[in-house]
Amino acid sequence: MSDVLAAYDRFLGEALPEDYAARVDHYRHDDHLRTEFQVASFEAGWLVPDWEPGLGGQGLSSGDALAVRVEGARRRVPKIHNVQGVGVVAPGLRRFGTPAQQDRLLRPVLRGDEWWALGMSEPGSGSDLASLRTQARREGDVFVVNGSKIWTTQARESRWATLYVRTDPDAARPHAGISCLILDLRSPGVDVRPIPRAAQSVDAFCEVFLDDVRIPADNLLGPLNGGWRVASESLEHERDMIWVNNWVEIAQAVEPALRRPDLGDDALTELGRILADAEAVRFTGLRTVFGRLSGRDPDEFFILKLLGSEAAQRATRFAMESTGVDGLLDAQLMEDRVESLGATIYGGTSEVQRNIIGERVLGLPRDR
Amino acid sequence: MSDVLAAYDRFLGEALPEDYAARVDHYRHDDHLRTEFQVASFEAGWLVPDWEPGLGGQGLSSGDALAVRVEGARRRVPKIHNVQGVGVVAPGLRRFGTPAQQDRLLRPVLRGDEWWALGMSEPGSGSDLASLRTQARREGDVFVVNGSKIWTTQARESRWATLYVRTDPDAARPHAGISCLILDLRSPGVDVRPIPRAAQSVDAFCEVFLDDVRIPADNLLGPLNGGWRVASESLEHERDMIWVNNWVEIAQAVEPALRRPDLGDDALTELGRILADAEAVRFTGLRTVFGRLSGRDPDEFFILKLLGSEAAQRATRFAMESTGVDGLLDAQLMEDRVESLGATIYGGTSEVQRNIIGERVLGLPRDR
Amino acid sequence: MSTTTASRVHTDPSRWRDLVDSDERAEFAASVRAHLGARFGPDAARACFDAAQPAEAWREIAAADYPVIGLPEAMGGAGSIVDAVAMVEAAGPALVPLPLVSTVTAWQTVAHAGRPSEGRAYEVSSERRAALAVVDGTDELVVLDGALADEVVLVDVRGAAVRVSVADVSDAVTAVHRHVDPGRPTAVLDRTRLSETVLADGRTDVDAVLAPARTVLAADLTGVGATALDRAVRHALEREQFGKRIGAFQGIKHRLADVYVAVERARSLTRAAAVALASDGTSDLSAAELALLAKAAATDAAVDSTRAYVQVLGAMGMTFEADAHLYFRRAQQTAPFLGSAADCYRAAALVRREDHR
Amino acid sequence: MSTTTASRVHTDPSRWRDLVDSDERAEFAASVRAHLGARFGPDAARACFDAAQPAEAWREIAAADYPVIGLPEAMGGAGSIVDAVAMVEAAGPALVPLPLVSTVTAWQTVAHAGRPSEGRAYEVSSERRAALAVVDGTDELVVLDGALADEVVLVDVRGAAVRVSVADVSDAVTAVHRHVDPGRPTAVLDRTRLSETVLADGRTDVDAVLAPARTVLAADLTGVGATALDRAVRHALEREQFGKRIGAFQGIKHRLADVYVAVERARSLTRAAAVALASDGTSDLSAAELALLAKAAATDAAVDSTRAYVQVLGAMGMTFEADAHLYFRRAQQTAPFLGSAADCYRAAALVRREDHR
Repeated sequence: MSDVLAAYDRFLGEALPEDYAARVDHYRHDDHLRTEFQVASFEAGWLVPDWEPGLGGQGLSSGDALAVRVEGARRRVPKIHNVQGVGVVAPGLRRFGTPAQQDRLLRPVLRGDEWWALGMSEPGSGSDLASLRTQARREGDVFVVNGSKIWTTQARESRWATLYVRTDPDAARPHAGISCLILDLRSPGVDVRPIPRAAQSVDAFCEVFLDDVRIPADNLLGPLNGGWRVASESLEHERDMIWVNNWVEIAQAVEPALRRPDLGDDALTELGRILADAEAVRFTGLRTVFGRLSGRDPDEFFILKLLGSEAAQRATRFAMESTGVDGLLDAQLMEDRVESLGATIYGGTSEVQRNIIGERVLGLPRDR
Repeated sequence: MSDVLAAYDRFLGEALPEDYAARVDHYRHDDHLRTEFQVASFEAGWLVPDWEPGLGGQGLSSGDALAVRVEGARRRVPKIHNVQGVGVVAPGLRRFGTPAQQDRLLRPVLRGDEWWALGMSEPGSGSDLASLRTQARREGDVFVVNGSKIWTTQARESRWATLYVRTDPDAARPHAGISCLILDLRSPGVDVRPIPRAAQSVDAFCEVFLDDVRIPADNLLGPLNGGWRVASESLEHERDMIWVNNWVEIAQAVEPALRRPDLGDDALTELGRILADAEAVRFTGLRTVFGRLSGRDPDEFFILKLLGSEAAQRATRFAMESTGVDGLLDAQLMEDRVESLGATIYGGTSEVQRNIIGERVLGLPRDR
Repeated sequence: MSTTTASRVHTDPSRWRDLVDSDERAEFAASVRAHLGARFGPDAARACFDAAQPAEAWREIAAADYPVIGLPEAMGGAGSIVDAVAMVEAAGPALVPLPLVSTVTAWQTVAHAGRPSEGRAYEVSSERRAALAVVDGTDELVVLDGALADEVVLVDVRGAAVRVSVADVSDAVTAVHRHVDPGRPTAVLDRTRLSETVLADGRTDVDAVLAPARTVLAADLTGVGATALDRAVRHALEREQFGKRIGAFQGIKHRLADVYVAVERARSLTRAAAVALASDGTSDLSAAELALLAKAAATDAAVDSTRAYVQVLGAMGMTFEADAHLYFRRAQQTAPFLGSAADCYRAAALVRREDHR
Repeated sequence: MSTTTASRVHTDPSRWRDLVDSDERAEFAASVRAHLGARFGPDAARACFDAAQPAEAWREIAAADYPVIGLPEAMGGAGSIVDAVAMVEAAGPALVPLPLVSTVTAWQTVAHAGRPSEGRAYEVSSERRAALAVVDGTDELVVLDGALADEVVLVDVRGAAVRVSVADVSDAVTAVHRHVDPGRPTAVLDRTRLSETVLADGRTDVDAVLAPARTVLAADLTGVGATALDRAVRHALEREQFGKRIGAFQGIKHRLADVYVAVERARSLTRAAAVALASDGTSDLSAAELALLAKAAATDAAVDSTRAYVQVLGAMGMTFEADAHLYFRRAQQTAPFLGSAADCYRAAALVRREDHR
């Protein structure tokens, strides 16, 4: 065992209840434990291990940090509640924030004391920022914002949002006129309305309406009209987290089937196919990591979302169908099944992923 | 048993060798038997049973004629050699031919004495007639034709071809300026070159080059500039033949598997899926027949090509893969497998079929 | 594909004429669709998440005599199982939150189960709601749509002979699971609390006994799949992205075309199974095999079509207010009963292999 | 997914660093691709339809020492099986019409089969061509690429213990089937004519013994699949229909994107299996399982990619002069050996279930 993983193992021994492994399904969604574990991880430097001490890390190499992440996912450590806070907002603040912004905001988001929402999608526009219509006009020391956002996860529980707005309507390219503002969700003129969801397990989305909301100019994150870069570089930090979690999720969905001695041949074949998907996600993910370490930007990165999300959906289908009518008696199976329908939609649908692969990787012509 | 099928049964008893059913794989490709059987079917009125006596029929109702066709396919009667002659050219001649043309040409094509090729596709254009470039200009009593055709089945063995040519380059719509000429393939200026094929079982295609070929104006089939109608109405006659043959082919490809007691569960599941495809082809085909009989033009007709050809390909794959390495010792399995790759290409690729279903049946917008 | 004279005669296509609706049956199906669509539909299904099933509305279903359509006159019905299948398929869009389909499966099973062993005729009435249970090894019976059932028809496949019996449900329900589809919940019955009357026990071919019920479930799933496709197409015609209607993109267009093929494949097999059942063993394929193929194909079609419906809607498809999840839930709830798609395909191959010998 | 410390430690990703080629290995693979591509390629494969395999060209393969790459020094080799896999994958585009892959499968099997039972070291030379035969119930051995083999390695799985032996082929070939892929024919050997020397017989896990050979076949199939994709993409960039390049249509674009996913999925699993074999049992997944997953995934990828290549070419793809059928034939010829895709997926699930206990 590497020293790092040994140390992480000791940390988990202290931070988690003794029977955690045995009762992981119970503990994993325990809100109190989740909060405590995030704080403990932050203090001990295991939250973002490759960051510096004081920011939830301990300056590990990116390889060691990945090892910790993989190990945490595999042992199913308690889920971070406000995952986009740690995974997207914190890297954005660290990369683009002013000293004052970092001083005020980084520690609370990393500890989970203050939650964040991502204000990106809008009604009628896809996840593509280029078509966003929410406007911000400068009035002295403030931006005055009008518009609305949709599919905003956890907006109701959050204190802050990274709000992407159009600050230059006349920019030559639509991407160029966008800025990122830090929105205090308690500001006057902000109206947050939850969108009822198709199942408990589905992400809790909201619509956010913005009516003459005044945001101090100091709350600009990154350069004026540089929002597109802020968005893409913030999201980049999440990329390994996504496939690591995907790998574990797929494998876990079919785990109960591995305990059943009575599976027929065709269920076993399908099970093997899903195991192949899961391991292909892992080893392709590792190929992209090692590729980046040797200074390349590997094409195979682009299959991870498509393969991972389609496989996750296939795995929950298998989990439900391979149990026959008894599968209808276990509510969690259906929750997982419905949730997995979103996997091929959120963050770029499978259709969009196939376009990306076809055009960016294979070099086929665009057609839009 | 209906009287008609009883009579057909008696005919087959006389026209086929006694051990035909037992040795069908041997007899079915026996060229001499194929020729004799076609002539016998023509004389006895079983070739096109719903046509009049003297033209290979006996004036049966279309329902009874279909019953005969289904029964013949199921008993795997010898294949017609020049299938497009009977299936496409003869109906076209009967519908559009002048008395002189019918007198000269119908009997030989139905008896198989003279073979026909279909001169439709051209290099660089798909199966869509609208883009064809072969030109015919009128000079007195003849059309002078220049251009070339490709994917012309059996052109080398044929005496005649229905040649689709552009007779009015200035027509408002590209479909409108096309005519059908009857080409004597022995005419000066005709050069037929076979295209080597990927396997024995693949259709024997040719390219046909036309260099100042002079075709008598009397050889115009149908109205001048009415070629599009000639083509579509001639092809229509084949439509039931195609799904009937498909149904039988799919079922036959998996028949050896039905004789094996050792198939595993997952092979059985796949076998069941292919049986479902085969029967769905049959019952959907019958739905379209009965639908037309009650005066409708059923939408479900448009699934037959896509379902049938994809299922045929799946069936040959199953036949080969379910026999493991032993499948490599049987040359016919690979011949069938390669041949089935063409099923999803010829006569409109699966991609084109999906467009047709999406646009004509579901009413989705065109995008070309 | 055997070539004996006995099997040959039955390829005569005219025997399958009922694959296509007569004008009369088409009108009937249209009236069912209009009636149930207006009375129930997605909003009624959604209401079941917060409240009980609208049990009182059964009166209207009974008044229309839907439950007895296609039953023999001796049982109080009229028409054939082809009519029942047309009715059930037409009910698909309405997501009826009452045990209509379960009642039809139960009574069609009785109607086709053969002569009553005790010589008793069995009469049914549209007022009574029923469900079907397959007994194969445990006394805990998992029953589709059984929460409101008054009686349960049991098909016991444990012995060499298949036994069909009926019992009042009364207090045998030990659990009701509403989380998949609260408009059609799963009930768990304790068989030891049932007092059964045997209706037939002379049959040995379980797939033949279950053929009517499988055919009815296939019709239900086909109806759900067809509805989901219809609604996905409508959305694809309205919603624009990158400056054009999303239905113009082949990514969407080709997927919906494949769903159309799946739905028509299921419909053809389901109708064929019903025609084979109605014509009482004179077809060239056994009703047992056709019903297995139909149930398998319809399960595939319904699950794939409703999944595509969610996908075409995008993030909207994951919301409670969009109807997509309601159809998906209905498909998912019905899918596993009487054998998964894989189970049914496999069993059909075994039936064909047996017939082939 | 067990959480014992023993398995936990091995998730350490750094153990998998060899998944990505070092500069040195990448250069080596590029040189193999260039050398074999120039020397053989589709025209050489096509020539085998009319003439025998170019047996004399083996000299050049032997001179480059490809057959012994990745074998232990004791056997006369250098490097690890990861190098052999990189070489075999790089040979994919060339459709080598000689028993290179079969030789590598045979000798890699020997290299990983454990200590020789009789204490004899086994030395190989690049001049000799070999093939692999699995014995499981009959003396008629169906051998991939065995027509030109000088010796055959036999893996006998019939008893409780797996036995690995080697024999001169001499006159044991009873038939050669060239109809699927004349550049890589199937040979039938009569085992009773072989005089075998036992190399190892202490192993009981057949999937572990076959893991190196499965990994090498997976590399071959991945190379063929990747090549077919590459060529299909090139065609889709050139050919126009309805006024645009056909690669712009999502019908084509999305299909090729799915093929790309299949190829990379196969490549990742194949490399992982090789790394697991090279690291000698210190990974968290057994090489036996990974090799099964790799062989299954690569079979899927090769068959699907070559089929898509034919389809994208349209009618042209069905001609002898187009290269598509050559790659399709190569994939189809290799696919069934050491287990079909379904067989391998199923066996992998069983291995995982066993490890899970």
